[in-house]
Amino acid sequence: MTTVVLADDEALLRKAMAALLPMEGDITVLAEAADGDEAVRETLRHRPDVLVIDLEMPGTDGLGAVAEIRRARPGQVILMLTRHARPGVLRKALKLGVQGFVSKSAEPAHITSVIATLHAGRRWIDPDVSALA
Amino acid sequence: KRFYDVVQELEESREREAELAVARERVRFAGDLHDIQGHTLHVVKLKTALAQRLVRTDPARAEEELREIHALVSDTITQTKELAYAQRRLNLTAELENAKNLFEAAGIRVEVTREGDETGARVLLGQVLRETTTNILRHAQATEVRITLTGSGITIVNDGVRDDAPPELRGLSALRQRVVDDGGELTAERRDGRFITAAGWEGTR
Amino acid sequence: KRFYDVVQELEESREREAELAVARERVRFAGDLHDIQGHTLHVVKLKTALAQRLVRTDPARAEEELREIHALVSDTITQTKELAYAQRRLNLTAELENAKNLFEAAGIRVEVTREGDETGARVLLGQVLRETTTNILRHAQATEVRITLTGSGITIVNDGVRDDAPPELRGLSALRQRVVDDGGELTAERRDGRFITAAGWEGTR
Ligand SMILES: Nc1ncnc2c1ncn2[C@@H]1O[C@H](COP(=O)(O)OP(=O)(O)OP(=O)(O)O)[C@@H](O)[C@H]1O
Ligand SMILES: Nc1ncnc2c1ncn2[C@@H]1O[C@H](COP(=O)(O)OP(=O)(O)OP(=O)(O)O)[C@@H](O)[C@H]1O
Ligand SMILES: [K+]
Ligand SMILES: [Mg+2]
Ligand SMILES: [Mg+2]
Ligand SMILES: [Mg+2]
Repeated sequence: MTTVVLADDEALLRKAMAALLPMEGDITVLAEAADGDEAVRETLRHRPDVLVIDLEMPGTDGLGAVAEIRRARPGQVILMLTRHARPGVLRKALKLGVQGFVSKSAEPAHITSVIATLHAGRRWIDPDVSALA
Repeated sequence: KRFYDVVQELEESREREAELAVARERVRFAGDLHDIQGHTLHVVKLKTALAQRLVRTDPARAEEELREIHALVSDTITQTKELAYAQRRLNLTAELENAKNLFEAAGIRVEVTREGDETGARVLLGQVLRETTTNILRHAQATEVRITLTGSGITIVNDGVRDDAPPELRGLSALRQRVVDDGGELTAERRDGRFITAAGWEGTR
Repeated sequence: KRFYDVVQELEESREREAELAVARERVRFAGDLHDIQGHTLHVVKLKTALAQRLVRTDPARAEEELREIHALVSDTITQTKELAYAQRRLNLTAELENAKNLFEAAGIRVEVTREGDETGARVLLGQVLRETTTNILRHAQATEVRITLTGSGITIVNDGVRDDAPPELRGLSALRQRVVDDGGELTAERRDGRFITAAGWEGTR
């Protein structure tokens, strides 16, 4: 079983994802977060196996939250979701040691399997994510 | 290369510059549109996958998901329309600005009257304005141009027209076809040393 | 206005012309995108309303509708991506820059050798570079990458390769087909802990 915290400012997307991930795989969603600050708080509180976090959020965005979480929990496994990574963003995320990138348009089953892959200690980058970086 | 060619080329260059400004504006708007639509598509994809799983196990929630998808898509279509409308208005404003700049650069006085807002929505208005601007720069020795935008069309009048053979329409005739296809009318006439280019749509739009 | 100024202005005008060509391309692209996405939204709206009514009365058909909506939206997102892709990949230099930046961000040393200019024109070279960049980031624990561009092809060598089962080609095999169709050759081999991806075209095309 893999525990996750799910952070995404887009409520519709986040809620659908939170409902789907446990249906698709052996996943428990410990908490949801609607912005970067909440993502930091919930991750430090729940210590999930994997933090699944949206790259594009207002305020403290995904990158900002990841940087802060890294300081408190250097080993936190992180999967970034992105709709359209702007040039340079993937680069910054790589520098922060994010283990995985998946496109938001990926099938839920795919996202579930990537979560399992990261939990098993491996990395994953969706080809279309790195191509667009 | 003779000096005349250089001047000619320069004139074309100014037109290109004008077109570039409009194109830039369009690209920016297209980005906004793409963002809104793209976002909705992603949400719909995920929520459809969810609804699919719920049809048998929890029909009430499946229906709720479908209601939400429907509302979201309707909203997006409305927003898209509003944005497209705003874009066309802005394009026309940019188009008008360009025409003014071109005329002023050529030492031609310009007078713009903009009555009524609705006209902003017509893509074809901008095209008529552009074709006419080019025509004036190319075919007339104009000293003065009057542009009038009303709720139902555009009229452009220029002086400095030679009174030789009646004009044979080329660019204007292609444009007229497009205007007619869009339910409007385009006229081009020479009268008392002036040239009047007008496109109109009956009723209020 | 002195002649020199005119010439100067002309030069700038040529640059604007180039920019305009790109802008026109973008506008066209944005229009395509808008059409594709807008059309999908309308269909989704209709089909969602239908599915909503079917959930209770005919769940099997409701599921079928949902499958179709899902497939349509997926297709549209894919098309959108492909279009955006084609847009962004204007030239090989940008592609190369992107690859360098990505490698450097991942702590991988990069060495680029560029011999001969003609290669800049080949869209496929950019695609090979992109696929290989992705492959290195995904499949290798590389510390060093060497990229060589010649007049007739590209070679990319990386270290950090696991020596397990021989690789089963997927992305690379699709790409090889395109290279072969274009009269070239693509090879991918693992040797002494290195992976060598190379695409070449005989002669100077
Ligand atoms: N505003 C104007 N002032 C003076 N003459 C004009 C004006 N507009 C059009 N004409 C005359 O009408 C003719 C037809 O114009 P039209 O735009 O249809 O074709 P064109 O400008 O000659 O060719 P094209 O538009 O294909 O470059 C012109 O050649 C010119 O003689
Ligand atoms: N640069 C490389 N370094 C190390 N291993 C590589 C490299 N390129 C390819 N491979 C190996 O070769 C395999 C095939 O690569 P290929 O690009 O054809 O498919 P893929 O990357 O696995 O899938 P896809 O490209 O469809 O996402 C990879 O799975 C990997 O094992
Ligand atoms: K998108
Ligand atoms: Mg977001
Ligand atoms: Mg003309
Ligand atoms: Mg690959």
